[in-house]
Amino acid sequence: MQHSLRIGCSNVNLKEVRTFVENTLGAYRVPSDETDWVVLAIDELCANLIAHAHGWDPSHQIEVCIVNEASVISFQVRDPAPDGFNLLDYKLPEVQQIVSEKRNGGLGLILLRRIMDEIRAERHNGELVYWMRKYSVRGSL
Amino acid sequence: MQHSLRIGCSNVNLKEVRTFVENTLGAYRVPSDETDWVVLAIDELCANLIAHAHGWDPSHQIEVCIVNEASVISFQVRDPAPDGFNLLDYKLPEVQQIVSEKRNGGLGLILLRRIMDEIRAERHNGELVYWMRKYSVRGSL
Amino acid sequence: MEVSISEEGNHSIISLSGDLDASSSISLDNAFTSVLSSQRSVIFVDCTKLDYISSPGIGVFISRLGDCERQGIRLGLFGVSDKILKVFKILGLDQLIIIGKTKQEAELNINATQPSDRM
Amino acid sequence: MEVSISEEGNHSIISLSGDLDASSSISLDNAFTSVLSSQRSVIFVDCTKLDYISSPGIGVFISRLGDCERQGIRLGLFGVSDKILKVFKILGLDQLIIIGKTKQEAELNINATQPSDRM
Ligand SMILES: Nc1ncnc2c1ncn2[C@@H]1O[C@H](COP(=O)(O)OP(=O)(O)O)[C@@H](O)[C@H]1O
Ligand SMILES: Nc1ncnc2c1ncn2[C@@H]1O[C@H](COP(=O)(O)OP(=O)(O)O)[C@@H](O)[C@H]1O
Repeated sequence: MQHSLRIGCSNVNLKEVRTFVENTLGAYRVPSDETDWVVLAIDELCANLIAHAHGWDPSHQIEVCIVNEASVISFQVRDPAPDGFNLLDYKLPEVQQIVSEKRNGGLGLILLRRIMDEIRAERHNGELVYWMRKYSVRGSL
Repeated sequence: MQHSLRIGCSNVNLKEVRTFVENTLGAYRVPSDETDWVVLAIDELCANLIAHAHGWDPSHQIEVCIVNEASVISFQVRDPAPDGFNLLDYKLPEVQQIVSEKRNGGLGLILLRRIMDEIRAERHNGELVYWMRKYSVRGSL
Repeated sequence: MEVSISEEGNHSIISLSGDLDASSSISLDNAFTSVLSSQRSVIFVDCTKLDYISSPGIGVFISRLGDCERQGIRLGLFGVSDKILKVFKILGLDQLIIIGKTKQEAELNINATQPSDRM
Repeated sequence: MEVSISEEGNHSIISLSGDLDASSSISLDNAFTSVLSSQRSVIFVDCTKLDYISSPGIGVFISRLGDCERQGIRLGLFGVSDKILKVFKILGLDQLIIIGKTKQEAELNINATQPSDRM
């Protein structure tokens, strides 16, 4: 989903830009303190282009677009009865070490860390939750 | 939206885990090469817990959850008639420098960079597109 | 944005209402020209009704702080919302200008600080 | 996963079909025990029908490569899909074991490489 607004290059139109960004993010229920930052950043960029790239010429136009791109997917593996071990404290061996020892085993956690961008381990009421995210994994909306 | 699967701690159930992850991500139209990596990572983590935390005891259970959390929102400011200047090449001044000179101006691009996590500038058929993302800005699904 | 000026005893007050952005920062700058010429020893800026600030507004405060310092005039803001304060903060400028929740607090802060502290 | 073994002239072939994971890697390991005992000079692993590999399968290849080297037997994989090759690659192991698209290519690669190269 894409939302866009075109304005002429005049500072009086900055208010409309801010309202557009605020309303669009509001519709996606983005929290207002996050919205405030984005409103400011977009305002700064537009003000910059209006002044320095277009010399406040209102016959020139620029366009602001907000794209609701994709969904973020995260993964959990939950262990209701964990042992005391925390995978994230485990010091990974070197692949070359495993190869030179011709060892069968020890590559699993190396793969896990190479694949996932974020891995967290959290305990809730005795349950151990491994929470993971890989940034490139996105759903279509 | 959350999808979850419980399995007993036996290696024969790993196939079910992989199918679950593959089908769930398929439903979100995640490309298959991305899905392959996630399938592998989750398989490795489950195999690890099954063996090392639960000694292959099929009466113990673990749970795999996939959460479609939020939507990713990106921002563009499009300038159909740009000047030659590229904001991203511009060397930002220090705030302290501006303050000590009591200069009126020069903070706009500093703010932009401090607020946004990613900023790219791309030219398409003469149009200049500033593309931005702030990771904490997410829509509810 | 609306700007109004009031003068009272040893101080001037610039009251702002609405959005201080690239289109309105000139009004704030003009208000400073006016109150600086009246030569009172303190300038307060009442931000109670200020909804928004971007870099041109902050730029006016920075440059006018220079004028105030040269003329030995103290500058204080009050009624600054958290939303506006965090813009100063992200730039590391929340210590630059004396800020109080209320006019009384800004006044106390001004009196507690020597002009020379604020170079 | 299904595993079958065929012996032919100077070489043995282990053919894999399905998913090589923690539950099935033992079958591959057993197949190696069997073909190593037949003492032919080359072991091929036909991966044409292999759909999936995870670390226990790779672990078997690593440890069995050690046995092959000790006995002067050459090991080559063929029919490896891109999906499976990229798992070797992410571990930096795509150069570890001789891999060819076809059996002929694996054979050529094996002949081009001296056993001592692969320490
Ligand atoms: N949940 C766990 N509890 C206890 N030990 C663990 C656990 N997970 C991993 N380990 C230790 O970490 C090692 C590395 O795990 P991994 O990389 O998956 O390789 P592998 O299972 O093939 O040995 C294991 O061999 C084991 O000693
Ligand atoms: N699109 C542009 N074209 C030409 N020069 C630019 C452009 N954008 C920014 N600049 C230069 O970068 C400087 C910094 O911009 P900015 O941080 O927004 O501060 P300000 O506009 O207050 O000076 C400007 O003063 C200008 O010299």
